[in-house]
Amino acid sequence: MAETAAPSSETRSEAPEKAAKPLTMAAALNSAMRDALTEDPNVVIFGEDVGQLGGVFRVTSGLMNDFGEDRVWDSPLAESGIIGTAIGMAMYGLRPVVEMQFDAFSYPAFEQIVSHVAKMRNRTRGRVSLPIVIRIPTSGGIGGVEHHSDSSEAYWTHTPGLTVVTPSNPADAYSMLREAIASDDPVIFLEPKSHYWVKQSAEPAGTPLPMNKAAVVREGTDVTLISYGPTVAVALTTAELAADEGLSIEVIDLRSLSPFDDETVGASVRKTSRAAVIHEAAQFGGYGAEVAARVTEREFFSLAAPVLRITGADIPFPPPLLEKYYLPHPERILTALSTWEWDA
Amino acid sequence: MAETAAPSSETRSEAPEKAAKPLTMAAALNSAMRDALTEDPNVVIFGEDVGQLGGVFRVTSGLMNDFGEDRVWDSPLAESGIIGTAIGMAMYGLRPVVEMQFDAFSYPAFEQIVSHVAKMRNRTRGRVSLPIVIRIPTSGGIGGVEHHSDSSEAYWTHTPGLTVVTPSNPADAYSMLREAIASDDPVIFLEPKSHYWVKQSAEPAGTPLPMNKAAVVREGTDVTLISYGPTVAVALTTAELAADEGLSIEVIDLRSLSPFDDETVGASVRKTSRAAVIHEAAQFGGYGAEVAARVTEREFFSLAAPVLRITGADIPFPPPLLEKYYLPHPERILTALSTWEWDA
Amino acid sequence: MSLTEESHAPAELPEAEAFTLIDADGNAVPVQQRRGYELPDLDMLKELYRRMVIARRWETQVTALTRQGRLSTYPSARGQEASEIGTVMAMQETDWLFPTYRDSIAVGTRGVVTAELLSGFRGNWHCGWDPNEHRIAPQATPLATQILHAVGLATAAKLKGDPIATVAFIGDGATSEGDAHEGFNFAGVWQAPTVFIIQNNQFAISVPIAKQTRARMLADKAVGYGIPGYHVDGNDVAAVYAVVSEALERARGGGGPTIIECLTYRIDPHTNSDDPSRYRDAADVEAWKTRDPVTRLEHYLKSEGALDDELRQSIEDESERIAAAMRDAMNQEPALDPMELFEHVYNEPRASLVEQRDALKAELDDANAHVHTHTHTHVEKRNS
Amino acid sequence: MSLTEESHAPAELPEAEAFTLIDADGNAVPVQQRRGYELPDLDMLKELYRRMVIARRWETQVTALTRQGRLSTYPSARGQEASEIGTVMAMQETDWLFPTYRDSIAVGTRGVVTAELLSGFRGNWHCGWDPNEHRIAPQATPLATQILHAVGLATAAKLKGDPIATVAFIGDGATSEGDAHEGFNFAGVWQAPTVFIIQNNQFAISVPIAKQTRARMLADKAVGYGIPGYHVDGNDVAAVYAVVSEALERARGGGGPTIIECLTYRIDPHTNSDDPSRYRDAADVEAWKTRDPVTRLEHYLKSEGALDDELRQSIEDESERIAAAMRDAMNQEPALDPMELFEHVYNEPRASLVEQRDALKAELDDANAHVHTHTHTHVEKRNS
Ligand SMILES: Cc1ncc(C[n+]2csc(CCOP(=O)(O)OP(=O)(O)O)c2C)c(N)n1
Ligand SMILES: Cc1ncc(C[n+]2csc(CCOP(=O)(O)OP(=O)(O)O)c2C)c(N)n1
Ligand SMILES: [Mg+2]
Ligand SMILES: [Mg+2]
Repeated sequence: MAETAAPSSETRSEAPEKAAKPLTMAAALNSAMRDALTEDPNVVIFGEDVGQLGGVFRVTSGLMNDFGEDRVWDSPLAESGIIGTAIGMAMYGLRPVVEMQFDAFSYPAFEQIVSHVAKMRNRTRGRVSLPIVIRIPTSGGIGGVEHHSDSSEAYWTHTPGLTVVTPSNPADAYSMLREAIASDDPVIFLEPKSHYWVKQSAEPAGTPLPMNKAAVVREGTDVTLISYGPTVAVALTTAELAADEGLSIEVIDLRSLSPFDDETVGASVRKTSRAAVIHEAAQFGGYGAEVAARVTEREFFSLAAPVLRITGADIPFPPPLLEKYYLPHPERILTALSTWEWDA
Repeated sequence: MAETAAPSSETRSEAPEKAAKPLTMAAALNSAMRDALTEDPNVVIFGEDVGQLGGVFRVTSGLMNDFGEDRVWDSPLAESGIIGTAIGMAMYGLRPVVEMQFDAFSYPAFEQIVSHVAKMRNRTRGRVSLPIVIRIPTSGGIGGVEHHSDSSEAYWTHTPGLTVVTPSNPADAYSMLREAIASDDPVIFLEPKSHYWVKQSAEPAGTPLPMNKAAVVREGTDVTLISYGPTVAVALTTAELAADEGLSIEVIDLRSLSPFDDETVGASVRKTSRAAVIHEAAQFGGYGAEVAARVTEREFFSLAAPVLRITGADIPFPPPLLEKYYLPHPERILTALSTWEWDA
Repeated sequence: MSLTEESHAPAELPEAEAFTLIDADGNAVPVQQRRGYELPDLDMLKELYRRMVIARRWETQVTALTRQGRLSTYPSARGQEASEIGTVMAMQETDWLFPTYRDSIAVGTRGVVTAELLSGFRGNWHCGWDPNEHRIAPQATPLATQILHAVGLATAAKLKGDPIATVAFIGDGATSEGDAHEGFNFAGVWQAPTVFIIQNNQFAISVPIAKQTRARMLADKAVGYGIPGYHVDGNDVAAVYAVVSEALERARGGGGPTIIECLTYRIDPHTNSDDPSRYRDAADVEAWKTRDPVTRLEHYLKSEGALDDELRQSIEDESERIAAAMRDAMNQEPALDPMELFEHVYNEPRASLVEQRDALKAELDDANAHVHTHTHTHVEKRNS
Repeated sequence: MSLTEESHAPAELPEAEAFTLIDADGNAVPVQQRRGYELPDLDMLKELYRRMVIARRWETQVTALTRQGRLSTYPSARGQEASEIGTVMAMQETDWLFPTYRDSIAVGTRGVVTAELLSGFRGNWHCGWDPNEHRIAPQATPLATQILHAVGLATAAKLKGDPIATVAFIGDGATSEGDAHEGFNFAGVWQAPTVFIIQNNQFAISVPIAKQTRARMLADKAVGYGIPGYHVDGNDVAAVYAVVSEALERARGGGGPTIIECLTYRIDPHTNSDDPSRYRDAADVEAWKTRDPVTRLEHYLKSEGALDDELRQSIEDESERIAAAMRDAMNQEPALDPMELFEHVYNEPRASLVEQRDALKAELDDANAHVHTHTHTHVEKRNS
């Protein structure tokens, strides 16, 4: 059930040697874990199918073979058990990197994540930190069957104590996963599954941006499009199309969902005076609500129009054959922007 | 651990006969279940301690005795099991009313609620409805120890397929619980635990407002304060204090968190041109974000100032001795309102 | 009535050896090894054979179509036909089935037609059939969750006094989930008329059973719930049918739940997109093929003179017809109405969903009106 | 090294009769009933006695203070002292304890001082001690969750080659949770050095054990995980100490986990605010008091001549001193700094939390500045 969009077998077995030139996001993530395993003996990786198989998306391919079964292994099939044991391991000095196979299959671990992972440091007055990374292949766009395309970010970002990040490209995937593993705070690491196999030749330029900073991935003057994970590509395409019409869109890739980079976003909105946020998850109470609310709170008098939300509808993620009607796309975004009273 | 603020023993055993004059919210809820059990043989009640004990807050007091153990009973201690079996029962025509002892103890049932309760009707193309009511004593204010004061509404309201309501007074508690039990949609029924024992002599006036409508509980002209559940009382006190200062606050009790009553809220905001939302839950990605975002989307050009959020901080709910610093209170709300540029 | 009794069940270990009636070579085991069970009669065995042949042919066809891209994904039960078919053939019409994604052939054997059955795997609406009509719940993907539904429905029936039982399929891997425990436990405590069929096909995707449990076998879990547990040769449809029939009768008669572990093997990949060469030896697969459920029953029926060439041919012809019909059904493009996405989320209509539906409708109308032009041309930056 | 082995454990049913070394009357059971265990030596028994007396006195004092409103809530372990103390006294300093809310006396016996121990129940910071210093995790409230932490920590130690074990307490009711299952199962599969102590005090708040499981006893659950299971008289500290000691040694030596059910009884209400008269007979409580763990050991020690009046008095004096110190500790108002609320949520500082902290600071400063005036007087409606 789990592998609707598995890669071709050549790509699968590819476990690249170095991080400098990642080709796909899956390869970049694999490199990040490989390098972390090499550098820090306390890093361990476990979860469902992450060992022998290398994960249903092959992101951990080759790691068990290369580092041995006491560093990378297949656990019993129980998500609460995976998170719960990771907590105990972290208390003893390990740095577990665990995988939830899909967003919806992290829900059995909800209590362990919300009541323990997120709160342990606080309840012990800072004495016990939990350096755990919870990797989740997130969102839709691959024609996954039921329960395989959820976007769970709003559940995690509302939970104090969690850090939530999501890369949109291979270079970020590498540097952000390294930083997440190095962080003493627990990190929910959302990997846009539709991007695993998109190749991107771009090399990371210079020092990578810290994990908690947003990036302006395209500059513009008229509108700020706020995107993250799988919607960054959509925003960039939208900006491209809009440029033809003379509309200059600045695209922000949030990268970090919690904390939120108010500075970068605020600066952009003060420049453009208009903002819209795009995500796949349902709109009601979605992450975009927080973005709209806080941008409005902070930049109300710079805003020429309300912050728009172009998101999934308030329905369960649709069946594969209908997902195109649900996912935000450039035409829909441009139509939404056109509802603003531009001459107001 | 579960009974920090249990009532005095006289109040406990009180299981009032009729709904007309409920004295406390606990009594009103008890009446609602009693009447539903009487009128519909398909209504059943089960959960942890809801039978013999009558629940740790005594809300189901007397029901097992009066209706028998095949209508009201104590289940094994497992929340996912409670929700999962309620689903099967609902598929066979029963109308289960189940209790999660506290918000945080609903988290083990998160998968059953989000992946099944919320989605069953949709995935079966409307053929299988799940008339389940999930009662949760919610929020803080009673000095509960760790994990006993969470406000979980943002998790549920972001989940399409769920209806989420919360009463703020005994009369609503009765009518809304009756309506929730009668509804063919699954309902998350959040009971502000700090209000269980507050007596309110007010009798419901005329036909009760439908569960999905917000109520204007105090009229005003200058500011719309949007509240729900435990914060309605806080909003009303705030309005009282503000009146002394010549500030006229309109207070809205949302009652229904999902769906959201855009009409009632919109009408108020168009009148006052200023709005603030109050809740106990953490601010980031909290329910107030949705309120702020959608009010701004819809009423941007009526708004003289950004919608404010006066909420819990982005920290885990504090220990009892510190909760007063966390919970929104009238002074804090008035201070927040004073940050608006009133002469802008 | 109270669901729970004060008395607890006596503890008994299940027999270690998987129970078999017809062995891998197609011979009936000696009567003294039958543990008091009867072989199903020849008519039933022929029917079980017919259903397994049809199911395998049908599923082979589905797998082929999936390879051609006509389905989003498909998890095949090849090799598990005895567990799947033996179980559902033991059920009465009024019993309810709670299947997983793995159990399409069980659903089909209970009468759901291909177009409805494969709706979800084609990428259309998740559950294509009416659960109430067939008394079959939607196929569950979130592992182990469905067994609680089965226990709940069974308990509701018990409370209403209806003499029916429910059957829940669950995989070996899924027994590690918390919900498996809660399901077994609620069933024990409430004495729910539910029969749990653990299909131990020895893998959870790539993870072998040795990494799921340290127990001698999964049937041993029954002890911890005070429930009778059975370890059955899941490739012997006669044994499966006999043990499940008995358990269902016990359940319907008020005797409570049963856990039955069917020891079998997943011959095909986990789904079409899985690559088992990464985690298991082809030799193991070959070894398990010698224990094939269909071949062994064929041998037995032949040896009993109950399956001549004519009957065999007619069953094969029937299978081909069904496979062909199935292919045709899959060649028909499913009717898709995006507006329906908003229809079933709630019973109570919601203004906000109507707004969202209307917005999609406008978008699609607009796209139709502007075919070949960009819909975004009306975005005009008039100011700023 | 791999955490899992191909071999599975043989299945064995635990002995039905709860294992006792010193019976309810304070007599040692005959050697042939000791199942090969030795009675702890008299020095150890005296120490166990001393610790139990102190614990009971201390807890009586806590309960009294709770009634006076000095604690938010308190769940007493009265009657369970043998399980609590017998277990932690069997532990080594390097072993880790994972307690629940019920197990304050176990935490105290391991050396956490009252002020730190009762922090959470007083309404102050949840965990008052340094878990790393004492090798004691915070007391867990979300039921059964802690056993997974115990298994994780044990597994980490195993991976690092440290010969330590972990002990997880869990209640009878909590065994119904999915996490109980996952904890037992992961421990079995990974052969984690964890000893699970199920304190079957026969109630989960108001719900009796008969409504939690249909199994003969909770120790039977061990079978389903391929783990050794023991059923122990949880009011006999000698038996608890002996069986837990053995299990811990096995765990530290690489022999994997153990499940030990301690059969006991919660004499006090669930917490101070519970009303047990709603769900159980006072007579049951009285009956269980005749099996009291402290009295029975006192009888035994006296009959062995190991407890004279002088020693008894000195232990009582010590208990009184500790209770008095405890009262004093509780009379000191805890130092509270609301600013600390923002300090521990993350390691990495967050701008938004600093903003929120500063806002609270300003609010408090303002309130201090305007004591007796309303802080909201500066809300002026200047326009609109
Ligand atoms: C809660 C949950 N976690 C993870 C998955 C992803 N997943 C789908 S099938 C599968 C393996 C299940 O193995 P098993 O229970 O043995 O059943 P089988 O596929 O062998 O029939 C996994 C891990 C899921 N569907 N649900
Ligand atoms: C997940 C979860 N659900 C519910 C509760 C509320 N609760 C606190 S204690 C308790 C009863 C626990 O009984 P048991 O496990 O037997 O332990 P005991 O209190 O008897 O020591 C319940 C239901 C909780 N703390 N956690
Ligand atoms: Mg399997
Ligand atoms: Mg108990």
